[in-house]
Amino acid sequence: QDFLDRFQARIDAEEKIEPTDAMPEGYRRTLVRQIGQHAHSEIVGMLPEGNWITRAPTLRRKAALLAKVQDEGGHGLYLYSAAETLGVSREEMTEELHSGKAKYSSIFNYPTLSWADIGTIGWLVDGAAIMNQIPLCRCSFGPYARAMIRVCKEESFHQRQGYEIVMTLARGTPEQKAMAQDSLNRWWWPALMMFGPHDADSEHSDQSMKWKIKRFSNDELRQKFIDATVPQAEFLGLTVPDADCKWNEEKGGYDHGPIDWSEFWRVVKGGGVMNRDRIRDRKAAWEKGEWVRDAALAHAEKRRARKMAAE
Amino acid sequence: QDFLDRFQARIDAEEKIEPTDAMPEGYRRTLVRQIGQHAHSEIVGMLPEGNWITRAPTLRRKAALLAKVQDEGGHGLYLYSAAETLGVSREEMTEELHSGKAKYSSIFNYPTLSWADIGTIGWLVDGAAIMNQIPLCRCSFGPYARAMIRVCKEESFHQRQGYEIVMTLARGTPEQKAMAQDSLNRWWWPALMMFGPHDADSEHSDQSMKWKIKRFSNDELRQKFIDATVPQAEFLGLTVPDADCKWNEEKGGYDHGPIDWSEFWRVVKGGGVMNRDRIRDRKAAWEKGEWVRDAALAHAEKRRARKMAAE
Amino acid sequence: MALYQAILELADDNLVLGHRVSEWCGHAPLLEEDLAMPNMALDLIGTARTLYDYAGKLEGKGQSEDDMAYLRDEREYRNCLLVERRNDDFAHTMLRQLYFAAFMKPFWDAAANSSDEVIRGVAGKAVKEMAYHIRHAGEWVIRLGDGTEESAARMKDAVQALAMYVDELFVSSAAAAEAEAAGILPKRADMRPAFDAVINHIFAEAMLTTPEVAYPQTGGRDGLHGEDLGHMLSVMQALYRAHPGASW
Amino acid sequence: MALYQAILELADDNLVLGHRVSEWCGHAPLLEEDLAMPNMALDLIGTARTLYDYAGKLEGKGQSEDDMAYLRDEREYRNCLLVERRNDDFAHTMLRQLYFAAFMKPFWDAAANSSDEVIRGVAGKAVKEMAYHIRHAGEWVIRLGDGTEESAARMKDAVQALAMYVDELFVSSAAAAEAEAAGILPKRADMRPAFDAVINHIFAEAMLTTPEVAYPQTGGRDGLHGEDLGHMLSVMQALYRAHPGASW
Repeated sequence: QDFLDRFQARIDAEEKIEPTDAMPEGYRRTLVRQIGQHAHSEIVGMLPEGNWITRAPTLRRKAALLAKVQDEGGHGLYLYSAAETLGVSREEMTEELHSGKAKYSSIFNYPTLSWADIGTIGWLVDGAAIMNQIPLCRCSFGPYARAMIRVCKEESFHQRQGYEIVMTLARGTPEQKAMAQDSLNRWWWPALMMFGPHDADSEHSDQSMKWKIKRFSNDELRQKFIDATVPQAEFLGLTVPDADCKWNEEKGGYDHGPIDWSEFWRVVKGGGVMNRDRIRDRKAAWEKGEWVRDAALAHAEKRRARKMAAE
Repeated sequence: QDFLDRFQARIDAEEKIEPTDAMPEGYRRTLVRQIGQHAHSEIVGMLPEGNWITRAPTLRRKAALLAKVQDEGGHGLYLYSAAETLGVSREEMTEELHSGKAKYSSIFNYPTLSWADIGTIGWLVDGAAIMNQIPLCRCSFGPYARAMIRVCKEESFHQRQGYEIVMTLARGTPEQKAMAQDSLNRWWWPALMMFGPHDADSEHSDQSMKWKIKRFSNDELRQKFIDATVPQAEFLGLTVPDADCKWNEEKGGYDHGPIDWSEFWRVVKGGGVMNRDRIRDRKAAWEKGEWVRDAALAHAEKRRARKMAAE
Repeated sequence: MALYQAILELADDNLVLGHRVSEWCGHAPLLEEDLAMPNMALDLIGTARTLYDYAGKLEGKGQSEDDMAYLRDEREYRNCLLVERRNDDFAHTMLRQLYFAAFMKPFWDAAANSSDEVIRGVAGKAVKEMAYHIRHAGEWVIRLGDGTEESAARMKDAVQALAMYVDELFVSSAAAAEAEAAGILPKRADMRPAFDAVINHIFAEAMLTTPEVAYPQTGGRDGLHGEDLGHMLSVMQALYRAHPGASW
Repeated sequence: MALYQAILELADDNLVLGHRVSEWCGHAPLLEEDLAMPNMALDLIGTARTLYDYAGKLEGKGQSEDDMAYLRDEREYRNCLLVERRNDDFAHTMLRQLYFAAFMKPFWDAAANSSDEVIRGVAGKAVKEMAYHIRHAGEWVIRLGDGTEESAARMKDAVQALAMYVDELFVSSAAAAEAEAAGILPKRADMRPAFDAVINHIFAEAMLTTPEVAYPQTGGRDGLHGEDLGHMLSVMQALYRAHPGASW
């Protein structure tokens, strides 16, 4: 208990916990789970956007999308590294992803059905991710906090780029505008669900707050997101698909209609449109790549042996 | 020698040789090679046309192309059966195709680069095939002659259909007309090469003629083809890519310019654009299908065993 | 417009599945299947053509069967999700075919009594074709399910992968419900007993069991598809779209 | 128009290979390659964009880089055959990349002395990128060639499959020859020694030998391609062509 108190005191003093520091098992476990999940989300997140790389409608957009997908891979890489400082290997985490034991953000279980979705994902999904992640830049665990600083900078670039794609469509031909509205209709509610269940129903929150892994509640972050995003939609001449969405002068924010949590749980539990396909594609890439990874290991081993023989 | 004389007498009397009849080894070998090669050509020939099935520009054309490719598979099937009557199995022949030991018509080593090629293949390639095959309907070997009767009937339907595709393009937009002319430019000389080397340079011909496996020389058939096809091109307003191609009143046929036999041999020997890809695709289909064929055998075996156990 | 929509759904099912099957052409595991695949594709595409032609007439804007097939994007396609699933391996392809045909056979059987002449015409031809598809695909499902260890495993995978798309076959869109109420189309939900009888019979011989599906997948009738359909349509429509107004 | 044609050939090489590499995105054998692939694709597509833009200006008909990339069909594409070859496995992809970069690196090096300002500008950036591609792909060719039995066999297959497309890199079309005579582009044939030096060095470490090529494949500069390019272009161009005149 003494140890726990001292640990909590460090947290309360806003000291950063580093991998070599002693830490409660629960703290370690929570971070491994959260960082791993976050890393997996970046990796799986490459798929829905990657789905439009070969069909991007201009070379400029193709290049920007490639760069974005590459950034996501990069985020995955530093996040896996941050998790590795806590003693889990990338292989273990990858296996947990493929077996379904580890989760990733449910939003990536929705399909990208039009080019507009590439804009909308940047605007809404990266937008929501930033809301979640900015507080993580001050997370008590040092490697995670530092990774998030870099991630957030890139995400906010992606978010602006996504918004710009949607704006171009919203100001384009009637077909393009319809494409943008349709995309907003499909992604709005899933984006709101990205903040997780209402505070009253949220599991891990209290302890995470105390450990300063989490700093705002799900509902607080969701409200911030809505307040930032609804005016952006209005500016584009697009309509958020929520008849109850209106400005509430009293609370100084937008009200929103009820969220369909059965849909949320359905997708979390594997019932979304793309859950199986996402894991199938990741596993296929992994399995088809096995001979390449094996060869790299074998070659490194041969080099080492030759070098030793030469010495 | 007595046997050979009696055999030749039967041939000369236009008697059909049947699989159970005694026949000279050379006769058998020539037929196995020729029928096998013909069967392989039908099978490999499914690939260049199949290349446009998913992109056919109307549903009617898609259906017609599917039916055509299916007919080719069917021709392959009866030809393999005809060869099997001579004691070689379909598996053996397939292996010879995959190993490169058996040949198929070189024309299928040219790629289909536009929709017009689907028309041109029907018009020129099936047209040339018919010229080659009509005499085969009277071939001395019964099963081959009977297979060819059915094949020729279908091929001449394909030839008319192909011509109709080219006609539609030739009468279409300027882009479509250009597509048709480009296609004729690419396929004309390869089609002329389908009749094989000039008579003076042709290997197997004399004995095949004597055995009535072959009834016209390569040059005779080529001339027939040119005489039939040049007016068809003129009718479409297309130009055969041969400056020396003109009517020769004296011989009552068209003259043609020199054929580039180095190109012919290059493709025969494996140097055409698609040689490797064709064999790669056939082998891939075969290898990927192995588990299916194995399962079918295993299932048949189980059935047989169960039936016997029940009796 | 309800009938137009309902016909379009049926036509899209047939075209999309027909196209998928046609992708096998020249690449099938045995020559006999290189003949059977285009055969099944032809049946389905033939049915789609008659239905598109009819839909175009119902719409009354002069759209041809090809305009309908080649100028709508993936959000406008109304096929059920089952038919758009990629070919994957031969086991998936044959099971997809079996599921579809086991539904359509009783559907067209019932449609023989449609109040609509075009539908009756389509039904008369299609019912025989679907019986053949059940037979052909069903035999393969049995052979593979009760074949080698590998084929049985692949067949089980296919069932795991595709069973969740079955329920959508029995759901009528609002448009279809109107056409059903008018006696033009049979009620989709009514096909369940006939479908189950066929599947149960074949699965029993194939040593397969129908899995519990926790989350049946739907959405195709609202144009909410998976990601594969868009790629399929880009290839299919490329040439037609590259030459607007041309005749082929 | 010769310079326009010559620039287009270069641009097409870069775009087609960039597109092929981009097809790996999210499907690479290890995460590091999921970063390296888009990186290489971006280099190539970036070069293609500058070149298309320049070609459009030379043509003088107001065509944008996108019109050039998205509105030409396969017969109008002038890329060499090497770059359009399908990805196949990782060994093929890395060898294709190595061959291309081993040619382009000395090409851009020499192009630093071009009489054309745009070409000098492209060269300055591209030469560093190509050095990186040689390093990255070359290391993989060595690892795979001298890795496991399986990887060595796959690497040998890749050499067998791709070596025949190498010679075309050194052949100048009539248009390129004019640009070379004018001192705008380096002479393609001159790159052979530098190319051979890189390849021989890497192949020696990778335990690979350069096979005798009986029939080098050419034709790309005349728009005579294999069958894969058309499929690639249908997917790439689908959206752009479906919305003529739209801005994205």
